[in-house]
Amino acid sequence: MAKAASPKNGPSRKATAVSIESHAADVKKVADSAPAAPATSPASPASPPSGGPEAHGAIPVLTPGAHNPYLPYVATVREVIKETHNIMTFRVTLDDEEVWNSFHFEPGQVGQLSLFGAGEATFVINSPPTRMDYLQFSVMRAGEVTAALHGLRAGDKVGVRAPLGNHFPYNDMKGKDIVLIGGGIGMAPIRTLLYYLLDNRKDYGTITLLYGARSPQDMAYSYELPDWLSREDLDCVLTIDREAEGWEHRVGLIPNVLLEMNPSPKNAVAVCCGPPIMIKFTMEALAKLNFAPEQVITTLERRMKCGIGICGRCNIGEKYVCVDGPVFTSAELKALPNEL
Amino acid sequence: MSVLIGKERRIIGFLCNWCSYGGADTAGVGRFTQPTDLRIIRVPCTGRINPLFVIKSLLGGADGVLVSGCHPRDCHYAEGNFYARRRLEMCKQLLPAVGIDSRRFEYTWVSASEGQRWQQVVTAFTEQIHALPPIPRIAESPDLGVLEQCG
Amino acid sequence: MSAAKFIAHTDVPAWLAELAASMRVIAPVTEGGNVLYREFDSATNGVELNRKPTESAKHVLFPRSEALFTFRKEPVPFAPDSLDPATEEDSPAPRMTLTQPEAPKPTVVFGMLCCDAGGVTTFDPVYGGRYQDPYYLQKREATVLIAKACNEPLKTCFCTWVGSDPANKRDADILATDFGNGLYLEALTERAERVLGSKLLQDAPANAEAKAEALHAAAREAIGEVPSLEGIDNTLTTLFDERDFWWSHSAPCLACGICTNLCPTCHCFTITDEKASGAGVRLRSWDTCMAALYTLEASGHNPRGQKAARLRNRVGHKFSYFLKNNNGRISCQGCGRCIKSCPSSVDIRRIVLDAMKKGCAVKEAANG
Amino acid sequence: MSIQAQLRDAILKVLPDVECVIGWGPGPDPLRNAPLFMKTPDDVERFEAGPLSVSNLAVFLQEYKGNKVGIVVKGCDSRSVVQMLAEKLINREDVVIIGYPCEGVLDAAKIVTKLGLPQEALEAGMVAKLELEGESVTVTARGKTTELAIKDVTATKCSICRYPNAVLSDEFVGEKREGLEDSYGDVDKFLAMSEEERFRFWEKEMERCIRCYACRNACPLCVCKDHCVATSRDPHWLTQADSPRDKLFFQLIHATHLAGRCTGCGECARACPVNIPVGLFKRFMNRATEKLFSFQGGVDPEATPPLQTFKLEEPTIQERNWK
Repeated sequence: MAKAASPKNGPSRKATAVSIESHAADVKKVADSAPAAPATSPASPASPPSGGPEAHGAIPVLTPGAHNPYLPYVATVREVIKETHNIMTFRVTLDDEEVWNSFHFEPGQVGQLSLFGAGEATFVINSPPTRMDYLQFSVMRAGEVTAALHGLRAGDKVGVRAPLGNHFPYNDMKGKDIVLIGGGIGMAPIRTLLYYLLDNRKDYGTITLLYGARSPQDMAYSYELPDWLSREDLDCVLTIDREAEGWEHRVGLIPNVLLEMNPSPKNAVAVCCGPPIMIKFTMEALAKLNFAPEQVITTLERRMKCGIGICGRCNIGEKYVCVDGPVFTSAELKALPNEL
Repeated sequence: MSVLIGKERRIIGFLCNWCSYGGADTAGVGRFTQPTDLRIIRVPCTGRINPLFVIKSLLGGADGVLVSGCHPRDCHYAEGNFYARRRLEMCKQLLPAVGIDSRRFEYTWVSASEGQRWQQVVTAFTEQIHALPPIPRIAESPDLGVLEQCG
Repeated sequence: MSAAKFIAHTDVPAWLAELAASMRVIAPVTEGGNVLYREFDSATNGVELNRKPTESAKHVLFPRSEALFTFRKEPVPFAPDSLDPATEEDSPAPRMTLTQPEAPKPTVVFGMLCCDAGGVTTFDPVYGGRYQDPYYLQKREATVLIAKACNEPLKTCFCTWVGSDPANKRDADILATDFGNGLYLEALTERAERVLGSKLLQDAPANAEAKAEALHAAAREAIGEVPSLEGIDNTLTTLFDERDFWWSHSAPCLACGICTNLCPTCHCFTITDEKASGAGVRLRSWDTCMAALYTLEASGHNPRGQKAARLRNRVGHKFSYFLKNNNGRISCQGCGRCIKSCPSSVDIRRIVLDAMKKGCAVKEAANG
Repeated sequence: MSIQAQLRDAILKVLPDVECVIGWGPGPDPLRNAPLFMKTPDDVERFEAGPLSVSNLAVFLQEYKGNKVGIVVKGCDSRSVVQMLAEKLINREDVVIIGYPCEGVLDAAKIVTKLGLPQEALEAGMVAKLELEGESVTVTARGKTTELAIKDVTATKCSICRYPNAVLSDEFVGEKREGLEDSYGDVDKFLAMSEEERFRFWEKEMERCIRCYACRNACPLCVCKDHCVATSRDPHWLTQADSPRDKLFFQLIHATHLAGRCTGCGECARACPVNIPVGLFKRFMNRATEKLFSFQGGVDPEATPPLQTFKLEEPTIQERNWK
């Protein structure tokens, strides 16, 4: 499919001769001096990902000049899992074998999943890059595109534009104790990171997971919970908002449960994803627990269309959530205009 | 498929579920001969019909639009067709402003038992549309060309 | 770079007709009382160089809507064997074919305003930055821009405030200056050569450069005093949370999209799918940050639900965010269309000047 | 005392009781006023009312729902307010209406034409100075000064204005003026074109529509605004393609949504940056509303809009006879 980006229609090398007066020219030079990536592996970044802070968001993941960044990979839905009454999980593989075999992404990066005719929407790839049997997207039914996606069945064709955006700074997190906090559908990005950390277990200190949902029925990935709870190398705490029959775990809002758990900020990093209101209060709880803003990482959600920093709508000040995010530290967010 | 390929016009009928759809059915059961140009869309009530259904059909290439519902005072929902009458008449009055012949749109009332009347209405309306030239097509963006090919 | 040329006004239609043989020629023409950049029609020859076009020329490189690709679901070939449910699993899955549009035609935009050419160079780093947008860049490469030096700025013009000029040589491929009897053409880039081969073009008269310079200076003069916008980017950041400032400036705003649609530098778009049975198209079309739907998330949350927040973002983007990402260049080109066509007379100059004034006051208060 | 001075006094009287008073003040060029939101007596100093007070300020009222505001209205603007009251879009106790007799507002395009300079050499923005005195307006453009009679350069809607005085007001200053006749001559004139001509006319006009939706946002009675079907995907009435068809369809959506509600303020057409006469659709609807239901929008705040009610028998509606 990616071959559809034929030399005739794809952006010619000449196109880069356009006079541009901006810092972007530096990025371009890097891309130009790098060996032209084959059109079939647009996912290879221009420079190897380090996961360090300097690379944080600066990697042009779709190599400029090699691929039309608006053209999705055609992919096939392999498996559909009904997680909750409004969340479904889709496991997809890219149809072009060459592309699929060389496909690479980083934990926390997102993809534009599209149903041809209904449109595109942004979701985090919530399977880890260490397990490449499929790419997994969990979709909460909210708008027109998600409603259409909920009609998908195994074997259906979808479009995937990925990977996009920055990723969790997993290199910076090495050797540290990790506190993962996921609320509702916000567990999706946490899941990616969780599996990535577990698959590279020796690089990290203790790993604590706090996963909360409104009720047991609202808990996605319920089939994986027994494993998470029983693992020796993971401290998994589950909570729901209100008492429910047969619930053996914690009851209470995430920020309150977090305060009860009282994780130490010493040599620790907290990663927190969820609805805006949960993030707001969890950030406050983490501050109370003496986590510095640099130690707190979160992901932002914005309405996105292009996913590549051009269409304009996801900006917060001069930053674009789609390319400069979605992963931000609390310290980075504090430097941005107050427009969340 | 009709035997009139090439001669047939595209006419869309919005029929209320309780009266006119039944009337059309009655006409069918009674084996009354009818022109085949009409494509029927069943709606719960003429009160459900947004005048934009009519306008979108006409701008989209339908040669005629026929709305039919319960007779006034017979509405299944008591007053849906009373509101519809006012709305649809206003819609008809707007068509000349766009340069669309207002005869391309009619609304009427046919009850479930009036198979004969249904036959009359459809026949008269189809003849009326055939007496007019095909509806003018308005320019569309070439970007949508692929949709046109699919029909 | 080729030498400067001159063409008599009377020869212009013939020249454009010549070019139209092998290129798409876009020129300002009168339509319904407006001047619009449209495809030149050699039958009517109606090029209008004395009035200011109502809209910018950005649609030449960034059409109001364009197909990103079309998609078509290829039917599965009929195989009688596969009717057996046991073997259905093995039958080939339907394929989805994506087709990209044709490469753009060579194009020349004749007689565009310098502010409109400036708009194009503000698009360049956006569409050719971290990611390369092939749709824009291919059209950009295929297009020659002939700007005409502005000789009569309007009351709403303020290009000199924002680092541009009625006759700037930074943005277009050719700068044309109206000498009354014809146009003096200065080639500014190599692309210019693609359109300067005509026999209708004469060598420029001897004193042309000085004459053009005098005309340019007069136009510059006509815009009047240039206020300093030094530090406007940080000033706007400082004012971000000044609710009253943004509320009062946005009060008359109707939240329509006139300003963004007419603006030569507004580049935002949306992407939507249209489909009929097994095929369809993914469209990109202009969008406007002044609309609430622009940022409305599926959850119902809207980070810019208030029109004050949206106006703040538009002004902020032009006079602050863009600068921070592009070496201090103000994105606004001072064409004044958003002022001239605003039904509510919202004046971006006043907002920016007020911000400068207010910013000083806020800083002083902080220091004192 | 001039009308403007009397209005200032009326505004100052109202000011302490309201969040702000919406009126007009100096605009960015001499040809027009801009909306002015007055909160302090100093703001009132900048207030202007007269032939330049073109915009219909009623469009802002819904934003203030729940907060008391004052508004200065011309006759046509007052009808928008009345219609909004009739539809309960605003509360009567939230709005203080200050009315005056309007002598008509200027149409910038007409001034430009009348000035006698070559049309193509003139832009509205080139007018350097404009002075109003009595029945005349003196305009300076390109160093030339011309005196024009106001009545020759007023907006077309003013020459057929039935209600020059505010139809509803809490404060009214000045002498009431006589209303004029409106026989919908523009509608008849348009109908003199053939059907095909009318259809192609709109096709051509819509080609240059830029989909800015200023026609919608300038309309005081367009209530969906932020949730308009024009850009929504659910419902999905329109594509976002640059198609005359979609653009025309939007105008018809606007017109049908205003059926039996439009007060004919003309702001949709005035706001259009590319001069598409979109008001004509509403004129057709308004004439039909008068003919069928003897109703004019925005005259009686107690009236029920005709499409929100019905009669068992509709003597004015001529139904098709199928016999």
